[in-house]
Amino acid sequence: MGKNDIDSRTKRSLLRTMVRIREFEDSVGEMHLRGLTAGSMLHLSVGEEAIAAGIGLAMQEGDVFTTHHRGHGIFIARGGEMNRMMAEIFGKSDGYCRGKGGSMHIADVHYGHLGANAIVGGNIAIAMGGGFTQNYRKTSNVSVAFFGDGALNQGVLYESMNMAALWDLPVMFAVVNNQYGMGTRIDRASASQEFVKRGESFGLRSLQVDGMDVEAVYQGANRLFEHSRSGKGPTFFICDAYRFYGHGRKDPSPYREKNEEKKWWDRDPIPAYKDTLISADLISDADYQEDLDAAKAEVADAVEFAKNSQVPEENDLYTYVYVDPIDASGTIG
Amino acid sequence: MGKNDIDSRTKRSLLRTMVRIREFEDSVGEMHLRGLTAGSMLHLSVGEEAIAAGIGLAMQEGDVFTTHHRGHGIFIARGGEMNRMMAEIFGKSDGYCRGKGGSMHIADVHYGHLGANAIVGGNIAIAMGGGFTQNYRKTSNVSVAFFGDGALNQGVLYESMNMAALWDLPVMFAVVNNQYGMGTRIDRASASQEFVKRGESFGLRSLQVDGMDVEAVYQGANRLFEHSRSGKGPTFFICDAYRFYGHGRKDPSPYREKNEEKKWWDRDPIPAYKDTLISADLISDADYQEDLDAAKAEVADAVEFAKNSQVPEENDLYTYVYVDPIDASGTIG
Amino acid sequence: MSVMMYREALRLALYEEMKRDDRVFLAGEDVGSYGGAYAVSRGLIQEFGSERLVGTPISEAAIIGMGIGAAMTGLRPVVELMYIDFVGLAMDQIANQAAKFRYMSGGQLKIPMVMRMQGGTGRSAGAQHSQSLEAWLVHIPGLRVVMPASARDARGLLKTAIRSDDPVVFIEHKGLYAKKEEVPEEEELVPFGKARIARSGSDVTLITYSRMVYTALEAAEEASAGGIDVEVIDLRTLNPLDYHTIEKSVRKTGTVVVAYEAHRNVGMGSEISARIGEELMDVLKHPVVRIGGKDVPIPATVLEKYSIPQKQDLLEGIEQAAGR
Amino acid sequence: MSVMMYREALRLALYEEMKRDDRVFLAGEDVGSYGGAYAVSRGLIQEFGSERLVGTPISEAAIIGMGIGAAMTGLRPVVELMYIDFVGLAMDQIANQAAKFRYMSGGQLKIPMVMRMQGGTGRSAGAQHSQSLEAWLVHIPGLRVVMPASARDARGLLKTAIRSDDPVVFIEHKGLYAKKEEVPEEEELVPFGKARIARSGSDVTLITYSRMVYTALEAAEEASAGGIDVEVIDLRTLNPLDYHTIEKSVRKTGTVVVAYEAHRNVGMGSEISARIGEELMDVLKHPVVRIGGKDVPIPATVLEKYSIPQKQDLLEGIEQAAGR
Ligand SMILES: Cc1ncc(C[n+]2csc(CCOP(=O)(O)OP(=O)(O)O)c2C)c(N)n1
Ligand SMILES: Cc1ncc(C[n+]2csc(CCOP(=O)(O)OP(=O)(O)O)c2C)c(N)n1
Ligand SMILES: [Mg+2]
Ligand SMILES: [Mg+2]
Repeated sequence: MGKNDIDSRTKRSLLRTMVRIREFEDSVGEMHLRGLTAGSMLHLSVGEEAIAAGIGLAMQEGDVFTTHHRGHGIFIARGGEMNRMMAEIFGKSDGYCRGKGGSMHIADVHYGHLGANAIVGGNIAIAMGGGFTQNYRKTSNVSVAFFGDGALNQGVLYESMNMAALWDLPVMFAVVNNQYGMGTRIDRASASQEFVKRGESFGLRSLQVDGMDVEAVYQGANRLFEHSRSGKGPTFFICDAYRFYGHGRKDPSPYREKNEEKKWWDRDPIPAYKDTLISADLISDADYQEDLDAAKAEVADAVEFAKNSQVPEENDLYTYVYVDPIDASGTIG
Repeated sequence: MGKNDIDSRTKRSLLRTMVRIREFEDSVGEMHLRGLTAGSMLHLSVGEEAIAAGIGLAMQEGDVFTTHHRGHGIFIARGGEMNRMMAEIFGKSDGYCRGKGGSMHIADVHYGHLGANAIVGGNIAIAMGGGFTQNYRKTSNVSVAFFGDGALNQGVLYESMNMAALWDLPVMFAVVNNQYGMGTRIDRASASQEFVKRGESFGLRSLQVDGMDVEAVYQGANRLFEHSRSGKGPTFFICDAYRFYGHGRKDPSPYREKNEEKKWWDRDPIPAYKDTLISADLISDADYQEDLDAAKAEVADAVEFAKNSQVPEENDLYTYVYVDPIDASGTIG
Repeated sequence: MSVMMYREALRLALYEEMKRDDRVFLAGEDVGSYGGAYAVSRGLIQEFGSERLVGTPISEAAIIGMGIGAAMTGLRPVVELMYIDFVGLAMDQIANQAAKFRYMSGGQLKIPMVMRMQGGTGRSAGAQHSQSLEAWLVHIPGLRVVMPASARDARGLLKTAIRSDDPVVFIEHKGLYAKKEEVPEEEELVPFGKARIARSGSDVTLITYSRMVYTALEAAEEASAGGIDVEVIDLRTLNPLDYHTIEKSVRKTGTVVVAYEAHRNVGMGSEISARIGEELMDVLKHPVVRIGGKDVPIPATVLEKYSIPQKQDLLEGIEQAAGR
Repeated sequence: MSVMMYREALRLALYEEMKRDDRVFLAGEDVGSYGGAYAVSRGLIQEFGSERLVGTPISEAAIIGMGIGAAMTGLRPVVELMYIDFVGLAMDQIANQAAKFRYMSGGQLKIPMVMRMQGGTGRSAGAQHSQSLEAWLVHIPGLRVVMPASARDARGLLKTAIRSDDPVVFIEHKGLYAKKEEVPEEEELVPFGKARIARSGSDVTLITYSRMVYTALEAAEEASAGGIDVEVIDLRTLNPLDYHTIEKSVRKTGTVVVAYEAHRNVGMGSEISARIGEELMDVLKHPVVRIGGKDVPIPATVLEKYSIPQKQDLLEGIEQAAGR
């Protein structure tokens, strides 16, 4: 097997991860339509699973990351526990953020998740700071900032890429390019689409891949991580995919051509990859069915868990504003 | 004479403009050392005159611009009146800003100067907005943002370049690259020096020239303005020069190698260009002397004017906060 | 009079002003064919085209900066930040540039720009999409700050804002867009610096603005059932502040409740309470009661409602102020 | 005790804490070999190297964001904005990210980061280099805000800030760096939330912070010559606010002057005045007198001094409060 070949276990993992994400997202979307989730906002990453799985599986223990507002899939690929995710999205006390964060602010220090972020581009410099620590401590870990194509026009991205390149920080700037920022198609937001050049011009090793091809993403991520883990500095990774649903689950995307949607749906990364693996005899139909059933069961459990979890109480409002207690004489200003 | 040749009148103007700037800057620096200027900050553009003259003379009536904190020279090249500049720097009532702005906030609507800015990068988007108006009104004017190499790492630059390119705005992003941002040499601030690529990757026509060569700057600016005036969109123009004095007039620049300083002083754009023009018989020694004397007289007048102008009074504090008067019942919150 | 939603009233103002003056344009994220995140500008692009309904990239600092430059050179931009929560990305442009350039240039430059943005709770959208950050803006001289509560004021104040030669921060409330109210057919400009007596009363002065006006009116109705007659003042503009109307009412009632949705600490209500305490102590029968949002980030989910004043809180405040 | 300048006291705190804990580092523009715009970190790079004295590009948002990420992953960053006036470039990172992530993550993440910045007038540096913007920061829950006046507190509070597990905004005053005062030889940590009685007195309570403490002390001396005994409270930390000390003093004197350099409108003084008016009206012999910076951009040049309270203004305020 060549250096860049992917072993069959990993291939099955890539597929399984995508399936788990899809099942979770479909279910959480359904729950949202039924009014069971808290909050008005729910952004699904259906259509982007190959990016989450491909980069997520190329990451290692000790790596850290931040995501944008469309981050469920990425976190699942990094180990996120569906129970606590679902409970958080339901706004419950057993959720990752005890019902304070909701869908857009899930975090889990344990798995290196430094937080999803509802400010477009807001998470990028934070991930760069994670890379600062890794460099300061001379680890061989990496830090990944996941963000959408919309964030390509937030200035803080370029400030962060420059700093990372200046200090050779092990940071990947990973663009989940789903072609739209809300109703704005990428060519109405970015004058030039030569994104690889943008990264290179700041001194980053840069690469663009088909984000519907999970193996291309996985191999690309591995190559780029190798670069960073060996001390050569940051990378810029653009993965092209599509947002199958609307901006929020309820957005019917009237601003998109139905043709365009169909073209991308036809490239759905999951069935294609399943067929590839089965035709290549790397997995059997039964293997796939087993993984699918397990994913469905995991998601169903998560829904039950979330339903049964408690709603936070008024007093919970006041916890976790600060770490340090202030002694009795100091009222909080 | 070929299309890109410069006629001798213009050549003399380029030299004269540089001389006028140098005389002004030397004098204002002297006044600062003598304690006659208001405020603790004074940033001289000595060493950068070829950029101011070269771009300034390529601009036309109706063009607008904004500058960074080191903008005296640029404004002189665009017609700035030394009297009112000097008075402003002295903090006097006859100054451009009636003594409210000081060296770092000089503006003059009449000459299209939308303001010097003390926030690194703060003026860039404003100039882009000037270009928006020119485009909206379908004029063939341009708008120029002048800023230093330090601003190359402010995110708003990239946001602005992208917007300008997206809408084909007639904006020039002009980098007065003097190799340092305060004590930080450019290679300690910018990971990659391939600035032309940065501009190109956002879709801007981009060019880098020797900013000590006034003709190179002038010709480059003309080419780039032609591009914008004909509706082809924004440009990115990097001009390499050197800050002969310190960051502020009183900064002895201990962080710079004396060798390096000498190397650049040896390339002082003024004497070299004078010699070129005289040896080519385009001007005579007497012409030069006449221009120099006129510049000296103009500066001396400005100093007199500034000295004799009144100091603002306490009541002036309250004028020009707002345009619209508020009727008697509304106290200002 | 015709009945329309707050968002429609805003759209009407934009429409009228853009028709009247072709220097006026609207720029912001998804304001064009998408029609704005809260559908305020829906349909306007058909009328005015993409030259004047300018959909921008997600670049808040450059959006405001562009507006400043366009305003300095003779246009009258209306720029939009989708949520006031994003104002932190553009505070340099707003507070250091837009607010100060007229002054710094000694009166040479003017910046007739309206910065529309939208804030407040009500959609459990979490700590980064629910804030009320008007205090930051009112603190900065050189800006005007407008926060309409009613559809009628939304239209009349937006028109005044667009005609103002100063930079105006115009803050809408996400919980009000669908609220229907009467709006005059004929053109109406609502002046800056004039508060509105939303309900007149004689026992307690309740001072508030934006969506909290409705909570205040409900609380006032309930209090009146209990025999406390509450006067509700809708400030409408926070800068200029109509202190004159406040003073008149306080001289009449001698009792004050100030209510606001923003964090309580160093908020607009702090200024109002301070000023009344400083200037009207002699007429106060009871100390000012101040009810603000809690000093915690705003939680997504069900906790959200505890973080901002509810009718019950206002009622208790009214009773406390009235000495019950 | 040894006598040192405010800037040296800050340097001492940085030195001590960096020696004690190798997770502590300083990052900001020109903090390395240049030694900081106000020479606070001068010489430290020789001791700690460029890994821990990190000179950055001019990228304020990324500087703060980098600090947040570094803090979340176990380091203890001290990041510097050269002037508080630049905070508008980074307010999203400060107020939406640093302040909120602990809360939004349900207590999982912590951000032990100090954000040093420097503000105030005194160098006629103009409207974009002279501001006092603490009100913006105190308004946001999740941040601590510290503003030392004395060299001793500068050192002791910076050490406490570095050891705090919360994000702390640490605001120095450009007019104080060269001021010399006694600082103990031994290590000293000054706690958050404890104001300092800078001068005790019995007639008037004068509440202030940062450089205005010195103006207050001068005014107090002059007032005492006229028979008014003024107690000067130096708040030291604005969040947490030591209301306990304020209350005790006001109960004693019954008269209050609040003085601050920031714009008066919706400033820290508004909150203090409001709170005293609301909670201590019964003990007030005279309404609170509030003296803030003028609500105009701060002019460069000679006009600067008129824009902020001078000793004479404080004296008049004291006399007014004392009923003279
Ligand atoms: C700074 C900021 N501006 C605007 C928004 C509103 N907004 C939320 S998501 C979004 C589109 C983002 O597009 P992209 O980055 O491509 O992510 P996607 O939603 O496509 O995954 C916008 C404009 C925001 N949350 N933050
Ligand atoms: C946003 C911002 N950050 C920092 C500063 C402090 N500062 C003033 S000038 C300067 C260096 C700017 O370098 P450059 O842009 O190259 O301009 P130059 O001074 O070299 O002309 C710095 C850091 C500032 N004024 N604004
Ligand atoms: Mg997208
Ligand atoms: Mg420079």
